[in-house]
Amino acid sequence: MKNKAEVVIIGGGVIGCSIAYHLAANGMKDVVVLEKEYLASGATGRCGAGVRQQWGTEMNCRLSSGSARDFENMNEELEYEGDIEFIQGGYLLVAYTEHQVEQFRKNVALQNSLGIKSKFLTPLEAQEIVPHLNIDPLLAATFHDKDGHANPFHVTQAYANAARRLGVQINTYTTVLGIKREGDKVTGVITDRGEISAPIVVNAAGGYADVVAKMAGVNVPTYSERHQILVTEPVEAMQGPMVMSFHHNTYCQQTPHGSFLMGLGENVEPSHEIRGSWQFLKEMSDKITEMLPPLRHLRIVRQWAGLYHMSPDKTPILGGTEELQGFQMAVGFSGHGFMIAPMTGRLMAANILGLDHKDKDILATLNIERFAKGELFVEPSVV
Amino acid sequence: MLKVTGIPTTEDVAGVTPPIERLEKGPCAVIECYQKIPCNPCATSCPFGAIVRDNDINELPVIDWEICTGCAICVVNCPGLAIFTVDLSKPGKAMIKLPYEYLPLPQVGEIVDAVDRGGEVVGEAKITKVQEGKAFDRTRLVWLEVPREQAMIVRHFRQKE
Amino acid sequence: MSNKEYDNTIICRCEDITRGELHRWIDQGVTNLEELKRLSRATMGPCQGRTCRQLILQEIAARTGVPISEAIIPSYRQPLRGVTLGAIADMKLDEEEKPHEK
Amino acid sequence: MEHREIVVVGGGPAGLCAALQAARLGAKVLLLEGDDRLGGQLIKQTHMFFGSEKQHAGTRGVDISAMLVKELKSMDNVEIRTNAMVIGRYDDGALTVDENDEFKLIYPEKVVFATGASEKMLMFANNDLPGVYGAGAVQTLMNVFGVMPAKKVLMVGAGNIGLIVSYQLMQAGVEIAAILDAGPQIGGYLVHASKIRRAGVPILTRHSVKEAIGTDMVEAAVITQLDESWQPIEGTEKTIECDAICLAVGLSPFADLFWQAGCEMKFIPELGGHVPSRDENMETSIEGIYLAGDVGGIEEASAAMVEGYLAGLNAAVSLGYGLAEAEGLRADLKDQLNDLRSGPVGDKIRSGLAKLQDD
Repeated sequence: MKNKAEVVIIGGGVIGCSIAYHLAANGMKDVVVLEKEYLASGATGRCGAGVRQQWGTEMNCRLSSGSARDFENMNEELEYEGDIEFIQGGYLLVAYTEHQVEQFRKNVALQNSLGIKSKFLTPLEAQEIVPHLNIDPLLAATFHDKDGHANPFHVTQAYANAARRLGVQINTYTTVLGIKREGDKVTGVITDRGEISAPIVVNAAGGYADVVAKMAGVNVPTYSERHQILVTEPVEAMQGPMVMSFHHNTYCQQTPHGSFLMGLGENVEPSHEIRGSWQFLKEMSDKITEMLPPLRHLRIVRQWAGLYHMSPDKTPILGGTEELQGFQMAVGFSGHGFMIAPMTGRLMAANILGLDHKDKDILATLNIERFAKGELFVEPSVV
Repeated sequence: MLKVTGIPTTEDVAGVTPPIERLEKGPCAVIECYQKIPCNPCATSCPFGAIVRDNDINELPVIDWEICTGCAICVVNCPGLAIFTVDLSKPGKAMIKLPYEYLPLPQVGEIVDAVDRGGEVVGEAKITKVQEGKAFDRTRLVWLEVPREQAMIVRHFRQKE
Repeated sequence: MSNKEYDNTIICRCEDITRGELHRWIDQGVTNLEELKRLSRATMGPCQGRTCRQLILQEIAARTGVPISEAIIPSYRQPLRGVTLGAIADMKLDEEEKPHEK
Repeated sequence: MEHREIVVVGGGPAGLCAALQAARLGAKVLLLEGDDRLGGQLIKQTHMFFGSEKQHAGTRGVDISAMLVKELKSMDNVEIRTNAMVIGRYDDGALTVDENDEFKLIYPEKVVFATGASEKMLMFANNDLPGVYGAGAVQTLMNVFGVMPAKKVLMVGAGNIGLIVSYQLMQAGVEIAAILDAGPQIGGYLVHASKIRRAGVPILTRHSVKEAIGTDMVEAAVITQLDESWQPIEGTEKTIECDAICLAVGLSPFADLFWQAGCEMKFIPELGGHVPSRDENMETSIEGIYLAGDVGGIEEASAAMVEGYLAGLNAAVSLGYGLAEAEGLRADLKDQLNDLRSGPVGDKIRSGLAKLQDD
């Protein structure tokens, strides 16, 4: 392991690897990534894998539509020997209350204004897209056919492999124990395998971003909470899009492999706990059999949990902080870090290297200072 | 070698063979148990207390050939089917009782191929008795008559086609 | 066993993973089962690794020289056997036993 | 949602005895068995058991099972449920159960996991051809369902399971082409080996199966000799005709529920793989979770039964039952285990258990 680098990135998830790749692709090759287990072993590898552009804030729409374009070309751009399995089966968002219908109308208008060609649908139109959808209680839906899902593990691997080829050093099974600072400047990282001095340290630690920030003595308003997922046995392809209900706090997709994968936003206390519960199985089963009744015949084969790292406005915190020079953050993705990882990498690299980028205004907006100023961007459309 | 082939060596067998004078007096159990395993039904089933397994059920059984009557209760009670009785009291012949758990059962008077410990046919044998009973718990006791010199060789039989 | 002809031997039946494929992953540096299963789907089929998990652990140990005792063992997730969403939805719970809604 | 005093998971030899002992002391016991019948592997064991009279030596496994089940069924404080498989254990202590396709939740005060072991697989070319069986499956087909699995079987593994299943196949009229074992010596009891050998079946140590041959099902097997480092010796290949290859290459403790519960686990090859740590009373690192039988280390059924009694006893005692007789019973059960394990064939299990104590 190197003992000196220009940039040290803490976290070998999709965010850390994307930033590493984009730094290297823009000429900054003296980069070290530190991962305490293996790549994508944390939140990335446990996530629901969805990639959607139907968001309720401009920031998220822009981050996600830019990222979707990257996903479309990722195998080629990163010269990945595998396949990131990006499939654009669409996202069907379903509304059950007048309030949601109202929000969906606003969202579609916003999305359309930003070039995202989502549509507002009647329940019957929604049922044409997902025939097994229970439309009795349904009021409306929105659909965007360019949404979809990708394989988080392969995406991370693709970024990591490309970064390595450009000279980035990725150290797995390396735990960060502390962050060195001199006054208000960051100077390096202490790991269980030795120290690395570096003028720039990036916190891309996903579910543990709060722990890493604390090591640096930087205050972040983020916290982790457990989100659970279950997967069923594989069956013949029957559901194209991801179905998502903010009313039920659920999402459900059929993977390319044929399994149905579904998750739920539960009412849990902040923690780093990722052990599974039967309560999740129960609540998930109750809701999904109501929303998509024929799925009741499918067998669950596995359940697991991961961490959402929540920010107060459910929108990520990107960029540096006045508290500590050289300390860069890409944290608080609130459950949708995977789908905006490509843009996050591009913007963070541009920011660190002082390069221009047409969407660089996003960084200024999503800076941590927004909390002090009270300029929050509450995302209404998060499970 | 027993541990490689499953066939006891001549030395193994010699170590458990009763004295010829004893066998000439009448049937006597031959315990062909060469490995210390946790097991003692031979000792506990013997109505005469002829078999001792010390205090440790892992010790090899020790039989007192003078007490043994050759009743063969131990033969049908040995979980390893490793006990036989041999009787050399009749001139020229040897009577062997062996445990048998295959079907069909041989008939009394049937001539069968006599088989040694390695599964090889070594001659012929005559079935003189087939015993079964509640206490036998589905293990049959088959009596074979073989030439005297095969008393310690024949340990199985095969019915002719 | 190191012969070439073993390469086509299926090691994970549910997901059709061969020994050769497993070796290619190991040689690329994917040396623990947790990582391997996410990349290759090995052990993630209907039997959930109950047939192949030990074999794969042995194979990794043999190829990397890292003993199984030091291997990273993937979690044994619930449920042990497939159970339908309907069966779970049909379970009746008293009000105080129910999971709390958000 | 049900609340129970003692739940025993698994109705094999260890589970039956755990339930029995706890119930004899007065505890209320729920026995859950995933299969449609009790007895576990016992009901396939048509041979007489080893051990001593306390473990019913000399009695056939299937009859031991019937005796244990009969006593359990006679007790008012025991509830037995079959087709009830425990499929999860959660941090709040809940067990999730799939019972005849119904999903249930049970909260035990104390639980004994006696979930046994699963069969190990072997890698060789075409090992997914129909006709490649695990020994347990062959035993189930034959001895539970009365189905003859094949006409001529190649048995792989000369441990007790390989030897016993070979013998049972022969009793059913199936020919055994040969019994192979990769090791330099026969691993099972030599009395079993001898009775099979004298019936004409070759036992080939330092041999393994290299390939199954056949288009739709097994028609033959290529076997090969192994050198001292367990590698195939080129040029020693032989083709053996057979319509089934039966694998008896060992068992792995089926310890999923302990992993789920978060019990401390250790990898002990002598015990068959990863097993839960436990104290001398069979309690794991998590209070109230006990174990018994093969799930804690692969051993003979006689030892599994004694461990079952011991786990059931301690679970009951921890709830205040049987305090007067506990000490005497416990001492006797520990003596029995020591007796079963004290000889040379107990070397492996003894060293495994010793490693378990090392920290």
